[in-house]
Amino acid sequence: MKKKLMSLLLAGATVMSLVGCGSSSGGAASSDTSSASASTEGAAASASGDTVKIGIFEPKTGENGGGGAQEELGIEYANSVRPTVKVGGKEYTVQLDWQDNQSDKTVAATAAQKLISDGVVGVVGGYGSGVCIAAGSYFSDAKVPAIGTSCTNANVTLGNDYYFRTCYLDPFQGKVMANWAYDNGYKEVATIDNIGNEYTSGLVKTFTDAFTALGGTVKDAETFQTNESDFKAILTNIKKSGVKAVFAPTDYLYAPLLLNQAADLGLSVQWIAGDTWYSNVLIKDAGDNANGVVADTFYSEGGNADFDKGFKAWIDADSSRKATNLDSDAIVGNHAVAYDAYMVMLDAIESADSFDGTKIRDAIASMDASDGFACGPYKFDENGDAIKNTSYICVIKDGAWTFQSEEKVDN
Amino acid sequence: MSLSYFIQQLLNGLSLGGAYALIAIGYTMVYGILRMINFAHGDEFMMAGYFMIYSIAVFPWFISIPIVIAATVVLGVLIERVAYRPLRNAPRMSVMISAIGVSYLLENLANYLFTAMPQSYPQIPILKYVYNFGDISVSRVTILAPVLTIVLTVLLVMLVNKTKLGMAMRACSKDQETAKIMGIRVDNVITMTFVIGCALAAVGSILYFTDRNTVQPYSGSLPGLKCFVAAVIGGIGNIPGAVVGGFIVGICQIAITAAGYSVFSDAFTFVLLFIILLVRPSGLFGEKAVDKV
Amino acid sequence: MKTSKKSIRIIADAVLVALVIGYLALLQSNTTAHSYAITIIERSCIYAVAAVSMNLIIGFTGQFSLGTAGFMCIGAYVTGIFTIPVKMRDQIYYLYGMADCIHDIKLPLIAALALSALLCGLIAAVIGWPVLRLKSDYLAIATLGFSEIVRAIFGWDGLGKITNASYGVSNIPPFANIFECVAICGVCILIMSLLIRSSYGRAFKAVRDDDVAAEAMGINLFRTKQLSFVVSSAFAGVAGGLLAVFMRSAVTSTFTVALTYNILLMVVLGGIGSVSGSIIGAFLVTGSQEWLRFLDKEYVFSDLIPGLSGTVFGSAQVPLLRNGFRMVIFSILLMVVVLFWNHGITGSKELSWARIISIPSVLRERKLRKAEEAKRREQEEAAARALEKEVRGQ
Amino acid sequence: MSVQEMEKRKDSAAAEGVKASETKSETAAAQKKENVLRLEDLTMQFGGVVAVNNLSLEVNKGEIVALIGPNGAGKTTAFNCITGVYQPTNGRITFLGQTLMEGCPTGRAAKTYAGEKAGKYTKNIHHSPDEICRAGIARTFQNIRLFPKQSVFDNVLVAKHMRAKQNPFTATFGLNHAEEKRMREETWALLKEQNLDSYASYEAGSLPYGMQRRLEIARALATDPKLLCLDEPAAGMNPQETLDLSDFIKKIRDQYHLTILLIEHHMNLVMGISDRIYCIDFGKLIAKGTAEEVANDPKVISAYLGMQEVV
Repeated sequence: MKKKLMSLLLAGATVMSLVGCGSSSGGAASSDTSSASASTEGAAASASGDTVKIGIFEPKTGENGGGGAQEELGIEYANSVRPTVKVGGKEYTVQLDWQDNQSDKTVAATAAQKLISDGVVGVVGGYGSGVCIAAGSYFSDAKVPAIGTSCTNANVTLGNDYYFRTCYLDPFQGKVMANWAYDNGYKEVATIDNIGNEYTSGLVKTFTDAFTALGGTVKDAETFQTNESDFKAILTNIKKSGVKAVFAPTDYLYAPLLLNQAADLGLSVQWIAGDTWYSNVLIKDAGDNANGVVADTFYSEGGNADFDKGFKAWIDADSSRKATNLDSDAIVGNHAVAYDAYMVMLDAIESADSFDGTKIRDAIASMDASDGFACGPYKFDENGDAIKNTSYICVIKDGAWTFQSEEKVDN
Repeated sequence: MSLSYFIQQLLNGLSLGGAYALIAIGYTMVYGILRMINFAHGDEFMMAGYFMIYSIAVFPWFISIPIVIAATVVLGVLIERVAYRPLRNAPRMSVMISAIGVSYLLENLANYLFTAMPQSYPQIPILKYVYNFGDISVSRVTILAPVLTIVLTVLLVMLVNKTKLGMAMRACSKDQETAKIMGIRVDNVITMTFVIGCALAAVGSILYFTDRNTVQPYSGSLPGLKCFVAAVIGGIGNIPGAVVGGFIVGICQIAITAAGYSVFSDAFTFVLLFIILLVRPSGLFGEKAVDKV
Repeated sequence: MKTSKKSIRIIADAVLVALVIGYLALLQSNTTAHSYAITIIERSCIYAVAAVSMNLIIGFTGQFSLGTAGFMCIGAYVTGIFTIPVKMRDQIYYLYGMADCIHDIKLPLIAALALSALLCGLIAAVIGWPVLRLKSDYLAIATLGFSEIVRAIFGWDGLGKITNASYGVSNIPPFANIFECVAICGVCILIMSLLIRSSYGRAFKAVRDDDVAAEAMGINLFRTKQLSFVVSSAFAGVAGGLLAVFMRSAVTSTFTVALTYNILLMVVLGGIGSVSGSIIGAFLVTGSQEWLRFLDKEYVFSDLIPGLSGTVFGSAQVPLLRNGFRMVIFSILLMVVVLFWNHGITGSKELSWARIISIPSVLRERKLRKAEEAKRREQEEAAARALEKEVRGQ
Repeated sequence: MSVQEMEKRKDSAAAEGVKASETKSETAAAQKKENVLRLEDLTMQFGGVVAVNNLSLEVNKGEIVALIGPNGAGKTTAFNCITGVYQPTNGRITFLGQTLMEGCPTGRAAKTYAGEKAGKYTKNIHHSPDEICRAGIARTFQNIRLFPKQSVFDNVLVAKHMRAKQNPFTATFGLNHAEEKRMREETWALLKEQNLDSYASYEAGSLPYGMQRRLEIARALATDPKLLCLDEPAAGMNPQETLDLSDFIKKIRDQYHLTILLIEHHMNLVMGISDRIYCIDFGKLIAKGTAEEVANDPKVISAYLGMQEVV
């Protein structure tokens, strides 16, 4: 009996895998034909019929799944605002091709190649510098331009002609936070670094450089490993050092842990973080302990009234969207940069008037546009980074993010 | 190094060690009787964390705690029935692979059911009350963890040494075949072992996660391995040994992290394992075994 | 008779190899269009090397070592460090600066892989000395621990000048073409299977089946286990190096316990103690993890069955399909195999043409045997009933 | 290869010489024979239990010597000391003049030592079972230990591994072609001699019990031993099979110029084939001599009768 059940199950599995196989080979075939048509027509790289594919390279799962979800909302909204693109006088419907990079560098490579073989004309995303660095060379090899959303590590675009980004960089962000800390009277701080996380380590390094240049001292530099959940030992060390402020630009999932465990240990300091902490999850998970946390962000609600209004209406129109946004219609920086990345891509395709990767790339590189963005204008430097000099400092007050100040630093 | 700093770190270590000790007991008991590493034990502990999140959404905490314990016990017994019992006479490697498979399944299941996002663990006010002694602040759960661990261990040792069930357990760990002949229902004894192990893991999970605030699908795997190491350090099959091992592992981990070598906080546990296996393969309190040819 | 059979086998092998090469050439002819297929094949091949190397120690020598991920980590870093272009190095090591002594050393891929293998082999020889004396379950936990220690060492910022800590090395040059990857993997697997078929391979199996008897046959237990462990680890290192080239980066977070479990899944699914099984397992697991991606997507019924879009039913969610479901299916499959079909796909025997051809007859035989068994049982039962009657009657 | 063969030839020639010069073995004559195995004051203690106590024993070239004794007398423990599974607590084992094992109680064992002749031996020499097998002592097991899932042929072939001239590199890349061929041919020859060749491709575990015994002995022979130790070879056999076995043992002794040490319960078998018999009880030697001498020894009788009501 057991054996029979077993063989049934296996048969089922085989059939499923065969079906999957069939469908995947079907997909390959269709991309074959599209590439064949591309070679004959020479115009459209991968636009078949009336649609054109744009790849979305975001983490849906893994440690950065939450951030990825918010950026997806931004992109989906942008897509709903501008569902078509005009090339050669013809309207093409933009089809979004989602690939989950699972916040994992190994999967990132596969996801990138899947996008390439799906024949996307450009890629938007993603959240987290590590996965973008891992995927970057695949995009450049295939000559598919990519626009990063909130991957702030310098190495994403450095040496990669096809990667751009709409957010600012860690050195900038580090300087902003160092300035803020120093200006607000914190001359001695502690830092918390997540070893192995490009984003955190890059920020801690640039912050430390900038902060010591200003004349402050980093009294205690603590580190922890990815997936750590017990911060009591390092928090006790910080408590011993007697600093009044802690710079902890970790991935947001560590934020509530740090805050709550600090409260347990009676450690009351000013928490300073990077853009990742600017998330509503933090307020939900850390409750009262989150009050007073300072973080910077790419965009603060109120910066662009049109965008705010449209986005809120779009979020409120669908309960599942709202659920993804943690049952609120609050706007965070990731929504805005993701929205902008999509818009930049479409603008570039239209100005290149082609689906050819190299042409689109050149169009992005020479772009200088200011309309239709959430936090524009956009102009890219020789590395492919958006030239930005403004960051928004926000603080959690009474259980909500509130805008505090605008910091400008010239690179 | 000031005294208050030292005490604070020691308390951190003891509370972590307490939770580890409770999980390590489960490993040591199962190993003692079945001679297998229950790789899934760490994940049962993780599932207990999720059970708490979902039960506290409906019930007050004093009802939730028994529910969590009961649910974890049911899960553990179910795993034993489905994944281990059919392999009772199979080679040891198959059983171990089965255990790894269950661990893999539980992690993926948690990933599927509860998403990979870390979920915040309910803060039970009565456990989170913070005491302040001068420079030292301690939450109640930090103090409770080692105390509760020791009380439960004493009770468990009494159960093993004084009761009929305990006698049956000891008999089974010595020789299952003979125990069977003596009229002991080996399967029932094994089930009881899993019941006790899982109940303690559930208690351990409450202590551990209350201190750490979040649960995610993989938060059980590494602590699980460490707790097995703790059991080996104490001498596998020896309950007080597992507790001592748990405290050693917990305190070492805190000490390493506090010293600034957080990179090695997990690895050091395994370094300890290597040392103990080289110097005293039977653990601190274990008995030496002689092989028969 | 014998020779003709042999020549048929050779022809069949040749045809198979030709087909594979032809297919690969087809893929290589348009890498952009086929990049996804190329990815899957390269990844499968690399995992096949890792799976065969794990099978060598677990399946053929009976030592339950779970250190594969650790050795892969070493191999990945070594290969990565020595193959990244010199001019990229300062950029990659921007946090620590690369140590001068290795800064300008760039090796060809093969040399870097050989170096990884050598280093992994050496390390395996050193740690094998204490570890291989342990019983199976201690061995498992100790090797798992070893791989965590390796991860910690490579992630340690103290060695940042060499390893770039856990930020890992990136921008590793990719494979020149799909043949390079497949050929290297093929050679690795070939070497391992030759070893398994040699006198030493027989000694491995003897140790696996009964270590006391093997020792009494003059087989040095420790040296045999060590040989297997060293070779297995060296090839795990090569697999790690290949994986690094494939991913174009090497980071410690890739080489967790989960990777070891994943490879174990391939070994178990394919058949413990079978090289061909491991290869099939690697391809099946890697391939179907991609094919079954549709399980991870949410669908409403109208997406799947056209014509339902207007109805209430059409807008309902297809139950169960949600992110993560694919992996649940996988783990259930693993459990099913472990519990009910513990031989895996090929069992402990190698797949051969003769075996493939004989599948129908074997199945028929099995059916016959089952029928016979049922008949016999029936007879026995009848006899028992008769006896019972007799006893009752008395 | 040729060197080895020459050695073998020399050995066999020597053995034949010995045999030719002596008449059928008698106890007195045995003294003159070349000594193969010698146990001196062998003591093995597990915790508080002295399993083997002060056992001295000699086996000479070409002899069949039996070690008998009631259940739990320590026979297998003595065997395991000889074959390197245990390190003796006290005493010495020499094989062809070479000290294989020597033990003296040290550490905690010294305090609790309950055997005799403490202090006579001062060294701890240990050889692992494989080294002992390499030296020329092959053994079988009380409960047959074949590799049940492997073929009969492979079971024997694996025993050839030890003496093959190869290294992992040459073996992997087939550079030891001649050696591999020799191993296979020798294995075939051995299987033919033992009438097992028709079962060569069978799984060893599927053979009938008696044949498994024969296979185990064949496997032991494949290691080219000088001394063959048989641990209860007749266990589980019926009288006819036992009779066959005693012929078989004699035959292989002559054919392979072996010396044989066996442990056995079956008195018929032991009495029929043994040149000399040692009887132990509770680890101690209680009688030695020819079959007749031992069979009539009152201590032996009481040891057996004391243990069992019916012999």
